[in-house]
Amino acid sequence: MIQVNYFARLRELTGKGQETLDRDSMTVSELLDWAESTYPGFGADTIQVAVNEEYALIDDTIYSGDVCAFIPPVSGG
Amino acid sequence: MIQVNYFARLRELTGKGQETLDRDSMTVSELLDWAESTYPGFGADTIQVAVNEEYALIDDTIYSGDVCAFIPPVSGG
Amino acid sequence: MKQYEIVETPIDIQQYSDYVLHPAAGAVTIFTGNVREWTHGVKTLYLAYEAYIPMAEKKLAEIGAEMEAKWPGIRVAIAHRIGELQVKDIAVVIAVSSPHRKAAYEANEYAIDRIKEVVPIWKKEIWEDGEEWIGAQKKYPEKGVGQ
Amino acid sequence: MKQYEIVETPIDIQQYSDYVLHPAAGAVTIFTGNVREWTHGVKTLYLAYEAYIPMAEKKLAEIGAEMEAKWPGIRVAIAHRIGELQVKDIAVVIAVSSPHRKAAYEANEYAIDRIKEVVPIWKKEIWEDGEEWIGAQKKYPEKGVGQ
Repeated sequence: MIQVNYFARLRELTGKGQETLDRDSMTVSELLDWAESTYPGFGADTIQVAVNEEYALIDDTIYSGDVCAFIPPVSGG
Repeated sequence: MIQVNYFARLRELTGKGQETLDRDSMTVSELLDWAESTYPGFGADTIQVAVNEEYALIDDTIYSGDVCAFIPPVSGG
Repeated sequence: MKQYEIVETPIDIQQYSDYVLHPAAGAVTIFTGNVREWTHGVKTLYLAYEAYIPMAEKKLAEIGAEMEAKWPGIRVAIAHRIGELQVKDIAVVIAVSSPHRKAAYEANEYAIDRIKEVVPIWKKEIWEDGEEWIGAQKKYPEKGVGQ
Repeated sequence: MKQYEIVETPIDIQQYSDYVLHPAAGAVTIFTGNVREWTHGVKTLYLAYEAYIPMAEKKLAEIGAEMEAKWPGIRVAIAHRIGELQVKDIAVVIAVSSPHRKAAYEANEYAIDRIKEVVPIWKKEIWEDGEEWIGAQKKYPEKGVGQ
């Protein structure tokens, strides 16, 4: 199981704060493709993925038990 | 009468905070020369003079009624 | 308080200043980012901030570590508030102490620049006639240029 | 409090921050200069500050006016404490607000540089084995290059 978290615009778009995917492993790229096809308007090409609270690269692999988060463009400060 | 004020090292050197000079007018340069000869170790060449709370130039004239201050190198902040 | 924290209540700058001050510090700089009433000609009613809290606090601590490496001898504390903020409220405070002032200014400005780049915090502007999540669009970073 | 003032009691940074903050300000920078325990390897017991008070307050206000001319839209407040100050005490506080942060940093740093140049305030360091009035020696400025 891979946990994914949604924030800000994505939390409102998906209507949820988090969910779990029943996968053993997938790449960051695959996760973004899944999100884009599951949630029209997700805007995957503007979003970064954090895996276990660290920014991941597009080819990194995510494993069951990892906690992921979709990070839309940040605007703190 | 010209009033002169002493601060910091100069206040300690002269042993006074202020005094008055019985003059109708004098230049800043003359005032510094007077101080140097009156108070050995005054160090007039490192000191600026303020006239009526504004830095004066070395050739400026001071008149009776003006309030002067000797300004040793500042060290605020 | 924690040295690097996300908070949900009003920010008191004094405690962050106190935190970084010590006998070898000759200078303290404090930056606060405050809610502005007008942005690009549109009147803000209030802002809503949201964070991925554990990662945000971790990233704030990483920024602090970057700063201490670049400017040895400084001490840092950073807090960002989330939730609904009204005009004039403090969204972020950065406190930096240093033996000498130059590093305190430079490190402080570095911190706010980095916060705006990498800390997972989001701001929604709420106006009289609408609202929008703010954030500069950008492409996924290539390998090796990750943040 | 006054916008530009010499004070004889401990400085509370909050009131200067409050003074400069307003609904169009998105950023506030606060600088404090604090008494350091060690300077050039010598342990400071305490500092004694003295000012030519009316001229010092006038010069602080002039510095504020210079800043507002260079960085339109900022608001400024400056206070300097005199008398005996202990290690960690605040000697000077500079608060600057600005619509955007860059000006708030730049103007604040400009202020402390100018204070150290032109404001008639003097610092005496008192150590265990002596004391000295501090101040960089310099020659009388030539006509036209006055401060």
